[in-house]
Amino acid sequence: MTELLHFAGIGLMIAGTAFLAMAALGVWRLPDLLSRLHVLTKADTAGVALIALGAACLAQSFAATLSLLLCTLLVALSGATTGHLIARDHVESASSQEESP
Amino acid sequence: MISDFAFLLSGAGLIGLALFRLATSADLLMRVLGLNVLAIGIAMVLLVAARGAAGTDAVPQAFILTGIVVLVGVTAALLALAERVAEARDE
Amino acid sequence: MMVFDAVLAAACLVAAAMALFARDRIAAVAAFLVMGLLIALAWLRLGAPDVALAEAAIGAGLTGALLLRSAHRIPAAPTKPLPSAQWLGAGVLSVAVGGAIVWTSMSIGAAPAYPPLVAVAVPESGVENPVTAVLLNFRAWDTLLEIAVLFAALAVVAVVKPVRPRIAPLGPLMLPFARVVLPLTILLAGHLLWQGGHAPGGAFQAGAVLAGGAIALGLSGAVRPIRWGRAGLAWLSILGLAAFAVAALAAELLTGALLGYPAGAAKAWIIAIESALTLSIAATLLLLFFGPAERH
Amino acid sequence: MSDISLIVLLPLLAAVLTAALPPQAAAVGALATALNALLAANLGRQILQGGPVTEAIGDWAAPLGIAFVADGLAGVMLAMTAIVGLAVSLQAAAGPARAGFWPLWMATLGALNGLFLSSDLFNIYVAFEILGLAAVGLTALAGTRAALRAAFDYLTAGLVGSLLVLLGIALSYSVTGRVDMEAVVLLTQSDTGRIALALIAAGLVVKAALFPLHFWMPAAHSSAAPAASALLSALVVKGALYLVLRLSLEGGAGTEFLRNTLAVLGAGGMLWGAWNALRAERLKLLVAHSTVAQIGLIALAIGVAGNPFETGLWQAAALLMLSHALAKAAMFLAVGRIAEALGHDRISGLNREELRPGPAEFAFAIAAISLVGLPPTAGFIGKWFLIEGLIDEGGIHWIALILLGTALSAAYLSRVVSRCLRGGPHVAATAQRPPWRTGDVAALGLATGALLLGLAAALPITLLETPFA
Repeated sequence: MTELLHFAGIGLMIAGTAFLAMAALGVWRLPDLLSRLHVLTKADTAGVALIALGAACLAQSFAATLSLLLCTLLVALSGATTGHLIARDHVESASSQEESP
Repeated sequence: MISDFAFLLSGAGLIGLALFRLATSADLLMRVLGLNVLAIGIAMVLLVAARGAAGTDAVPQAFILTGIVVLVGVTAALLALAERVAEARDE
Repeated sequence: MMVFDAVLAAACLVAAAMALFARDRIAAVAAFLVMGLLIALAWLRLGAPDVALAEAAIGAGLTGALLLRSAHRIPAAPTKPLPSAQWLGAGVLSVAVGGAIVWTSMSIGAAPAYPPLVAVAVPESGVENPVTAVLLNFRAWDTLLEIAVLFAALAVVAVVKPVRPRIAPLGPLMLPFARVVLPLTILLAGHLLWQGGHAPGGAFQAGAVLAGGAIALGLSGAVRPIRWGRAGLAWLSILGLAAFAVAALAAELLTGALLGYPAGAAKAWIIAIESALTLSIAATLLLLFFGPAERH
Repeated sequence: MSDISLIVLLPLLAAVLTAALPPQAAAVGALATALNALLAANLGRQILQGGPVTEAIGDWAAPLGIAFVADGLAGVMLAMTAIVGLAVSLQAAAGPARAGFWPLWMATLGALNGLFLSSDLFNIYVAFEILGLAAVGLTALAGTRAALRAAFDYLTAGLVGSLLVLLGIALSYSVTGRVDMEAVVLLTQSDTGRIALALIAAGLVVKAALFPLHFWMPAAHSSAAPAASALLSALVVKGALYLVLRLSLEGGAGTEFLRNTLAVLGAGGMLWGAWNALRAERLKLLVAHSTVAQIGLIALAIGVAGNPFETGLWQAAALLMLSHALAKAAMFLAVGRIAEALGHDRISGLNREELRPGPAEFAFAIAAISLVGLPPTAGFIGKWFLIEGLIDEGGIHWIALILLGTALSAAYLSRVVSRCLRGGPHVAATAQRPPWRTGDVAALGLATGALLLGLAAALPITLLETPFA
C-alpha cells in the first residue's frame, strides 16, 4: 500500500510538472494575451493541484494533506482572480481604444 | 559542498551585478532594485558561511531575517521619497 | 540535487540580471519578483526555512507590491551615455569585490562560535525553534532595534507623504474573493505565529502575511482598511515598539537583566511579545504601502 | 533599572510617545532629552569612579548575546550627544513645530546611544539603519524639492554604506565565526580578515561622508532645517566616525593599514572641504563643506594616532569629535537664526546697514574660533594634543598639513565672521539689533560650551584615560 502510494505520488508529480511545463511553453509560444492567459490559468492550476496531490501521497499525513489542500485552494483562487482581472482590463482597454479614435 | 559553492558564486555574482548597476545607473527605481539585490547577495554569502555538518547555524539566519525586515522598511522609505522627487519635478 | 542547486543558483543570477538590466520597468519588477521566489527556494535549500518564509512573504511579496505600486510613478531617468571609464571602473569594482568575497569565503576560517552555544541555550530559552530563540531571547535587542527601524521608516514615510495608491475594484469577484482570502489570511497568520515557537515561522512572517492579505483586499476595494482604520492602524503600528520596550524594562525590574525573562515564564513572555509584534508589523507594513497620513 | 538600560530605551519610548501624542510632542521630547542628559552625566560619573560599566542583555554572554560596554570613549560620546541634544531640543521646542520632527529626533537619539554602547557589530549595523532612516527623515522635513532629492541621495548612499558594513560583517562571520567586538582583533590576523575589515571601513567612510565619498553630504546638510542640520552635522556623522575609532582601538597594531588609508583620505577631505567652503556662495553650504573639512581632520587624527595600545594620541581624535560637535551644532543653529532674520543665507548679503549683529552672529563667531582651534577653545586642546604627539613621533609632514588646514578654515570662516561683526561706519546709525529668541540661547549656549570645554578639558581627558574595555 505504502509503495503503491509512493509510486502514485511520483507519477502525479511528474504529470503536474508536465502541465506546468506546457503552461510555460504556451506563454512563450502563443501569439496574444488572451490565448496565453487561457493556457496559463488552466494548466497552471491543474499542475499545482496534481503536484499537491502527489506530495500528499508521499507525505501520508493528515496535517500535511490539509495544508497542501489549502495551498491548492489559494493558488486556484488567486490564479482565477488575477486571470479574470487581466482579461477584463485587456477587454476594457481594447474597447476604449476602438471607441476613442 | 558543490551546492554550497554554486550558491557562493551566485551570491558573489548578485553583489557584483548590484554594485555594477548602482555605479552606472542614475535611474531611481533601478537604484532601489540594485540595493535590494545587493542585500540578497550579502544574505546568500552569509548563509553559505553558516552551513555546517550539523545544519545551518541559527544566529546568521536570525541576522538575515532581521536584514529582510530592515530592508523592506528602507525600501518603502526610498520609494516614497522617489515618488515625491518625481512629483516635485513635474510641478 | 547538486544539479538542481547549481541550476537554481544560476537562475537567481539570471533573474537578477534581467531585473537590473531590463528596459521596461514593469518587466524589471516582474523579474525581481521571480528572483525573490527563486531566492526563497535557495534559502530552503541552504537549510533556512524561517528565512525562506520571510523572503517569500516580505522580500518577494511586500517589496514586490511596493515596487509595483511605485514603478509607473517614478519616471525613467533620461539615459545619458556614460563615459566608458565609468563602465570600466564599475566593472573592475564589481569583479574585484565579487572575487574578494569568493576568495574570503573559500579560505578555511574559524568554526562558527554560535552552534554549540545555541545548542546549550535553546532548552533554557522557552522555545524550541532555535531561530525564534535567537530572535526573541538571546539577541532580542537586535529585534527590538529592528522594530525601531520599521518605526523610523514609517516616520520617514509620514514626513514625505506620498500619493495614495489607486484602488481598482474587482467587480463581481470582489465578494467571493474577500470571503475566502480574509479568513484564510487570519488563519495562516495565527498558524505561523504559533508555529514559530517550535517550527519555522514567527511574528515577522505572520505579520507580513496579515499585511499581504490586507493589502490585496484593500487594493481590490473589497474592504477599506485605510478609510476606516487609519488612526487605529497608526496606534497599532507603534504598539510593537512600545510593548517591546516596556517589556524589556519590566523584565529588568523582575530579574535584574534587560530583556531577561523570568525563569520558567520565558515562553509566555515571548508569545505575548510576538503577538503584539505581529499586529504591529502588519499595521506598519500596511501603512508603509498605503501611506500613513492623508495629504492636504 | 540600570542607567545603561534607561539611556538606550527612554529615547525609543519617547519616540513612540511623541508619535502618538503630537500636541505634547515638544514637552515629551524636551523632557526625554533632559533625562537623557542626567543619565549620561550619571553614567560618566560611574565610569570615572569605577572604570568601564558593562551589561549583558538578558544575561546571555557574548558572542551569543549582546553586551553593552560603557567605557571612557563611549561616555564622552554619550555626553556629546546629550549636550548637543539639549540645545537642539531647546531650539526645536521654542521654534515653530514641524510635525514629525520629534519622533525622528528621538529615534536618532536612541540609535546613537545604542550605537555608542553596543559591543556587537551586527547590533551596531541595525542601530545604523535606524540612524540612517531617521536622519533622512530629518532632511526631508524641510519639504522642498532640493531637500527631497538630497534625502533620496542621502538614503541611497547611507544604505550602500550600511550594506558594505553588513557585507564586512558577513565575511567577518565567515572568517572568525563570530560578529562581536572580539572578532575585530581576530580579523587583523589574516588577509581574508583584513578584507572584511576593509569592507566595514569602506562602508563607514561612506556613512561618515569622508572624502572622496562625501558627495551626498553637502546637499543634505545644507537643505535641511537648522535644528535638523545641526543634528546631522554634529551627531549623525559622528556615529560612523566613532565606529572607525573603535575599530582602530580594538584592532591595535593590526589596524595600521586602516589608519594609514584614513590619514590620507582625511588630509584630502580637509583640503577639498576647505577649498569648497572658500568658494561657497551660501552660508549653509559653507558650513556643510566645513563639515567635510572637519571630518577630514578627525579622520586624519585617527589615522596618524598610531597604535592605541602604545600611545594615547587617539584621545585627540575623540576630543576633536567632541569640540566639532558642539561648535558645528552651534554654527548651524546660529545660521538658522541669521537666515531667519535676513530672509536669505547668501554670504554676499551678510553685509547690511540696517541691522546690527545680534547674538546669533556672536555665537557663530565663537563657534568659528573653536573650529579654527584658537585657545582656549576645545578645538585648540584637541589640535594641540595631536600636534604635540606628532612632534614626539616626528610626523612633521602631518603637522604641516594640519596647520595648512587650520589656515584654510580660518580663511573661509573669516569670510563670514568679518561680514557678520561689522560695526562702525558700515552700519547706519538707526540700525537695530535683532530681538533675542530661544534659538539664540541654544546657539550661544553651545558656542560658550565649546569655548569653556577648552578650559575644562581635563574632564573628558580623564574620562578617555579610563582603560578601554
